[in-house]
Amino acid sequence: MKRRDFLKFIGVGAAGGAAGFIIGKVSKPPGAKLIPYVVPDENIIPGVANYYSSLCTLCSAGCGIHARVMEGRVKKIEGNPLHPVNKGRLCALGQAMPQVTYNPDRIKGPLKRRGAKGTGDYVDITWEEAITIISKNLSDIAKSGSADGLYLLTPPQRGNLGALIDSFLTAYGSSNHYQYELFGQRNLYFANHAAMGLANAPHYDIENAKYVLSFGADFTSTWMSPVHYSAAYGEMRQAGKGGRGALVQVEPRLSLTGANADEWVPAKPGTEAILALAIAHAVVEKGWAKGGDLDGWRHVLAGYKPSVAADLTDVSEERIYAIARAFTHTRPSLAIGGDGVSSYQDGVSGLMAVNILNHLAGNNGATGGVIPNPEPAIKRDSAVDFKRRISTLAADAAKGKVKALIIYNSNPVFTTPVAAKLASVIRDAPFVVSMSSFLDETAVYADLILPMHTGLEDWGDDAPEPGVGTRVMTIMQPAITPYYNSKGAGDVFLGVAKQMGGRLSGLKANSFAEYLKDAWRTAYSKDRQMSASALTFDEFWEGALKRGGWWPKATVEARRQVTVSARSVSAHLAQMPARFEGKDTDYPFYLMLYPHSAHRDGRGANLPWLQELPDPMTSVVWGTWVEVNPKTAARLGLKEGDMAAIESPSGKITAPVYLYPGIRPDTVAVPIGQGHTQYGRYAARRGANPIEMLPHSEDARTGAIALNSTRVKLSGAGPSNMVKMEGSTKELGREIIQTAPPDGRSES
Amino acid sequence: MNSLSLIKQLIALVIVGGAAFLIGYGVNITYFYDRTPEQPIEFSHKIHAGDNKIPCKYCHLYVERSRVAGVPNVQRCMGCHKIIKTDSPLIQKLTSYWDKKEPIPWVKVHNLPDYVHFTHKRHIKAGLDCSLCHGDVASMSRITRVASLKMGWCLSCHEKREVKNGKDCWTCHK
Amino acid sequence: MSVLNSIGEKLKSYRVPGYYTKFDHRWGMVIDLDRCNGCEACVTACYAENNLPVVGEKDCANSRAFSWLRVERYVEGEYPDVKVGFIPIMCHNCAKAPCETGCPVYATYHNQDGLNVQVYNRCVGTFTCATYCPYDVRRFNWRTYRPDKPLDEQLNPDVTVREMGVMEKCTFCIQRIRAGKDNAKDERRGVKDGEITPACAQSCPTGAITFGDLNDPQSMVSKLALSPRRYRLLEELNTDPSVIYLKRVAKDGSTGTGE
Amino acid sequence: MAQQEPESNNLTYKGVNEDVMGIITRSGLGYYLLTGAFALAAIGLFIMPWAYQIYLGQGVTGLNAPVFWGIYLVNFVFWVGIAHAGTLISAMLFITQTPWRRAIARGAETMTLFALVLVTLFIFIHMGRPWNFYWTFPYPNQRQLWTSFVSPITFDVFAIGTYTTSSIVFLYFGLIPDIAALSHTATGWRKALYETLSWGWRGTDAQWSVQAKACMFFSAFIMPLVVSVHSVVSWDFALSVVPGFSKTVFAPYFVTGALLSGFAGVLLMLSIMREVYPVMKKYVTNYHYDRIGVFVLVLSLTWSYLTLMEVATGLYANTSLEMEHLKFKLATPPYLQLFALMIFCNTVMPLVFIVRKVRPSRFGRFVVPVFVLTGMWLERYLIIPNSLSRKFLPWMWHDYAPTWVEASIAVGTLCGFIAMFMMFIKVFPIISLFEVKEDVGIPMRNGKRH
Repeated sequence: MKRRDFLKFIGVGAAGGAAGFIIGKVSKPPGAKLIPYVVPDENIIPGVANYYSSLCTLCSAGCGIHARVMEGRVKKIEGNPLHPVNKGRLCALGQAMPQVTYNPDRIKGPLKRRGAKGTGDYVDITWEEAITIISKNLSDIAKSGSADGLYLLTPPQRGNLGALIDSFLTAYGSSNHYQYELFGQRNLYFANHAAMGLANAPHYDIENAKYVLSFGADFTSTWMSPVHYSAAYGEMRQAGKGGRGALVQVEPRLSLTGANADEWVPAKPGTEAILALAIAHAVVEKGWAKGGDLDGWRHVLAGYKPSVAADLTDVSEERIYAIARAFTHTRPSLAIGGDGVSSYQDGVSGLMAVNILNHLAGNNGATGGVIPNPEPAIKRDSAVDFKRRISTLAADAAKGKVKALIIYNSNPVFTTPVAAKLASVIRDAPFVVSMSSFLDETAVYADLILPMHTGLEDWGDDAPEPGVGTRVMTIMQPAITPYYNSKGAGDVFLGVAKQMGGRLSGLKANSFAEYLKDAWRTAYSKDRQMSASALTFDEFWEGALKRGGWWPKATVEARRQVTVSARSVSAHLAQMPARFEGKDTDYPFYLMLYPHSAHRDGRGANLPWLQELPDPMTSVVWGTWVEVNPKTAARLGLKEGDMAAIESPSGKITAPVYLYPGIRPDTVAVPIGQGHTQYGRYAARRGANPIEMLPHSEDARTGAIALNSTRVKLSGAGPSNMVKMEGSTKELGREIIQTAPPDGRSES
Repeated sequence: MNSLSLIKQLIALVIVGGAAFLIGYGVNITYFYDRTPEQPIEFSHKIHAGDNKIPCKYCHLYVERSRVAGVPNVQRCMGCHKIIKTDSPLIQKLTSYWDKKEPIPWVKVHNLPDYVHFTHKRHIKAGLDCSLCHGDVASMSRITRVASLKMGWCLSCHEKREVKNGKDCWTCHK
Repeated sequence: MSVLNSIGEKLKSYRVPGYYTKFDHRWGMVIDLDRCNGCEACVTACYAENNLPVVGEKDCANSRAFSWLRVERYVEGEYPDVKVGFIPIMCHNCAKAPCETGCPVYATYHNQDGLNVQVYNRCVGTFTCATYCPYDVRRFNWRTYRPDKPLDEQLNPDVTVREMGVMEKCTFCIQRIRAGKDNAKDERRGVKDGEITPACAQSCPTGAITFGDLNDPQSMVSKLALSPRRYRLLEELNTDPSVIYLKRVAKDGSTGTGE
Repeated sequence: MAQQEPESNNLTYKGVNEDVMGIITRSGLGYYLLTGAFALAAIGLFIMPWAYQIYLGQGVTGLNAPVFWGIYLVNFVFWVGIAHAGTLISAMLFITQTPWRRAIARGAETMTLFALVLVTLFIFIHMGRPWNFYWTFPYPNQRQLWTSFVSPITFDVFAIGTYTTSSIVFLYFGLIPDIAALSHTATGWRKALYETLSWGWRGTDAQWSVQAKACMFFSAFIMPLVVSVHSVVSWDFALSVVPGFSKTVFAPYFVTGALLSGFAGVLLMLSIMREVYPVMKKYVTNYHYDRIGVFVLVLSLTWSYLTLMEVATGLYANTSLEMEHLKFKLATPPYLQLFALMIFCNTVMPLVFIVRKVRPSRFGRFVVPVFVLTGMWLERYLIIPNSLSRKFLPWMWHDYAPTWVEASIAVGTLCGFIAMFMMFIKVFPIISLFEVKEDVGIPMRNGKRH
């Protein structure tokens, strides 16, 4: 190589290196930024978490929570350790609360319909416009003299929001506040009221019970107040206080609670009430009953001899006597009637039968039994309105009575059978407002969509139901400033009232927060137990905000004894065994629907954490499945993962088969929760909604939708892509889960 | 040896030049990163901390309580500058942020990767002086980074000061 | 030669993490299987606390779900005598961890708190630790998983978001342990029993999970660990796990799964 | 027993030089097109999918939670095995002065070299973050951190590193006299290359003496490596507690298997080369096939015995862990069929070598080694992902199926191996000139045997 060439290379190399160096300098991406507060918030230290006490709004249990907030963003939800309902614990659904707030599919601002109903074609509007539209429509309706045509559909309201809504409706001139929830326990309220005169749900003292006889109550997973009852279950299992409590579960399909039970009694679907009455019969017959009027009971129970019931229920006579003996001789004992018995067309009867059992064993009002709750501190106008139910709403709509429909935080199109025709009711109503955070199956039919604050952004309060034997009031306070352009429901109603004026001018509060505080002030001044806890209201309010609400320090309350009389009960025992839609020759299987442990009635299906949470009993994720006994499946030639068509007289869905040994061979079970057609990217077009194939059958007394009153047939429908997390569920003697005898001796 | 043909020579030159370019680029972004980035307002630590002897903790509020020291909020700046030197163009820039109620987008000079757990609180409570890591800020008219903030730099100090568990990975990693 | 000497001196200070002779703590967990009802609240709590990504249906089908903590269910018998048992399984933080011997770069090692920790940014992804782990609790970042915006707003800033190609696992919420020790240090005291709770134990509705220092004989875990019902999973492998289970109680000694 | 001498009939120094130089330079366009095709296939099937995998992560593979090691590790172990025959033939047979090694040693060593390239590649391919591979080496660093010397993976780094280095050096030392010889006749860039690489070799007595000593030293040095490297590789598995991995028999089992596959590889390589370059028939004769065949037979029998041991000890243990693992491997389709195929390939097929006539036959030269190689690949597959599919907790049992990326990389690396080999042949003598010449004898004797 020549010298000149060498120099050339050196030159080019140096030039290239320098160019690269300079370009590296110039083209550097901008560095990270430090964004200070303009005005500091005294409560916020960047990098240090704040905890706000609030209320979990994802189910009706009413657990107290702590929201962990850092730099204005919610990071985690934890149970409030002081709260009497959940004692610092929290279920999977509650944990997923931040995913509601930060859900990518949340509606970001008020929307007005542009295209046809159901197409989801909306335009953005401002809140002022939205409030104006509502006010104008409501004024027009009021002017035309049909103020009663305003219908409001919400989940059961227990706090001051319900009070506000009711005063709004009353002032406006409507009485149509429909409170609907699929698992709203209407039958339970009715049965307890009819049998014991209780307006509220009682407290089932599982914690202190030593023998729990549960009729299809999945109380550690979905029923009523699962976290509270799970905590109680945990305590019950401890041998500390007079021995370990036993749990006996009566249900055709093993639920999560059933899986933990000591005994599983797979009674034939529809005959659980007969079994309960047969046990009661045995109790009376053997003279184990407590209380008087034995003749009256003998008369009521005459038709339910264990020997007769054994044939009907598929539970042997000896077993009925054994359960009756254990139930009356283990003290304290407790019978619980859950969704399993109440989900028939005549669900009240089953719950009545359970009430009889508790009465005969002397459990009502006793520690470890059924404890009546005191009156909640927030006085509600009505407990559960049995007159206003889905069928009456549909009937009113058919008569053209519905002029305007406001739906708040509820998705009835998804949670009612197609046969109930709610979709057409909402589609045909002249003016529909949806107050919802998500574009769900119901909101898609609305003329106006008002995005709601989530529970982490809003004010509110709640008196949990069931209570815990004491009075509990929970405050919900905003942990973060609203992430989107949303509003709280209370503020919307107050805003409309302000704009309409006139007859609504009585609702004067500037904001719902103010309304709430005023309501608490009133309660504080009237309620001696409340005012005893602090000197001034401001102190009381500060303390309540800090603690998460108010509840008396002493948890012991005077317990009312309640009795069940034979006469009051006998009127409500009818129709046994339960009726089923579909002939058993054409439709050989009983269909059981139950709430998915995380999605419940479908509300959790848009949260990715919950979609990916394996179902505790099947480990299936991201979809629906149908549980079939392996023997039945073998008979039908179905393998696990095969798609099966499930057909009832009223409809048909397809779902993959999961071979489930914990189900009766004559029963199939499908979880509710999936099968959304709307409701965001994680939920939509995933799995099937089994409610679709139900007939619209209600309990005549309460209007509760009967989920288990259908027979179905099953046929193979090709392969599926069911995703489950489990490899094998056989332990193969590897001693993974070891057991010990009850007395605590270590076992070899 | 013969001189290379023109085309071969060109190709070789392109290769050499390209390689040198890449090396130059790499050397720059690895070793000659910008330690003194330009800030939205030419704030001078020299005037504040040096000449006027304002203590660090007066503005960096959270340094004893949090893992971050905290940049002063705009209100704190305005607390003095409503009165002091209001005619200076830089202060007018500050005031315009305040009037618009906008935060000032300061550029981060001391940045650590996400997988590093560092807390100012612990270091301040151990009695370390700010200048140990941040240099003589009081003499900087534009803030510049003096420490490498690399793992070896952290370790050498932990080693020298015999920090308890100071060389354990999870003391600083997360 | 002086250069070599100085390099030699330097190398002497090089670390071989994990060979502590004295441990400050031994964090451990007692899980009462008689209380556990398998509800999986703990699983979601773990997702929330530790920034676990959601991988979606397709990766789930290939067993790539991220649950550091899973609840296994074992079913014995046929209808109607079906016995079901649940057992939550997370990293057992073994004192003699098989995974630690596998890692060539000390991405996983035993720290002075008796924890089997994972340094995410040190991991090169040889999979050895996960292969050696008898409890199958290690999870791998198969892809770059990022939550859809704005779901990333709830990411816990105390826990890093792991990069693609990195192995990860439960470390008993080590960020909470660190915060707890930090608070105690601020107040110039030791860590109190019950002060530190991992997310799973905190959320557990039935109160099945207890967490604490097994080195402290007065702690709740140490007391529970003396229960006659105690056992440890796959104890025959001599991994000396820090997770202690309490046996499920069978009513008549025959129900319940297993032996 | 009288040894049959190789038939080095009528070979002269000049003839040898010309033959070997001919292999290097005289090839049709077809050969280069084929090389190019393999190289392109390597780029398309290996480099590009690998880039895809590095970009998107290991998620593109079929690996999952319990089965973290799939066919990348299978290929890793497989190619380590292939790399073994080269060393054995070169070093062990060198030390034992076995004469028939001379004509085939260079080819075997070359195969070792390129197999080791793939071995190294597969380590990086299977890593989650291959760009941090250098963290596995102990070097002074600001982190003040050693690597973990108790990790079998670190053993691997050392074992494979040592093995690769010494294999390259050993190959190169043997090449020096040949390169020097070639530099006399070569022209153009080849001449420049050979002159540079021959390091001024002039063939003086001193140089020959040093070269011979060096070769002897490296033979002695590499010989234990044959045993240790694959033992270390087996410890990657055997040092775990996983049922199916944790076997004491693994070290000898893996070494035997490696040698078996290595010999099969050499056998196939020689046969193909002879087809491509008929001139090689002068050097690689039926005698060589006979010898290699005996080796394959003996190794196959040893391997079969150890396989029986592996299964039988599992059965004898009769624990749930071992039984479920064996059930999955031996009685679950498709692994049942694959296991049967493996036994057929590795035990039944090599038995034909009992018949002497079969050893140099076309069947023995082509069909048997292909079967053995397939069988040995299956053996690793049935050990690695299969054991991981059935670990301790049945809940986490999950199966594994490779994806197109893994399959493509497996094929692509094989193409790359072939392409590299074909290119090597075009630059360096694939038959050791000076060693063959030792067989020929000095020219004065005019090629007569003595």
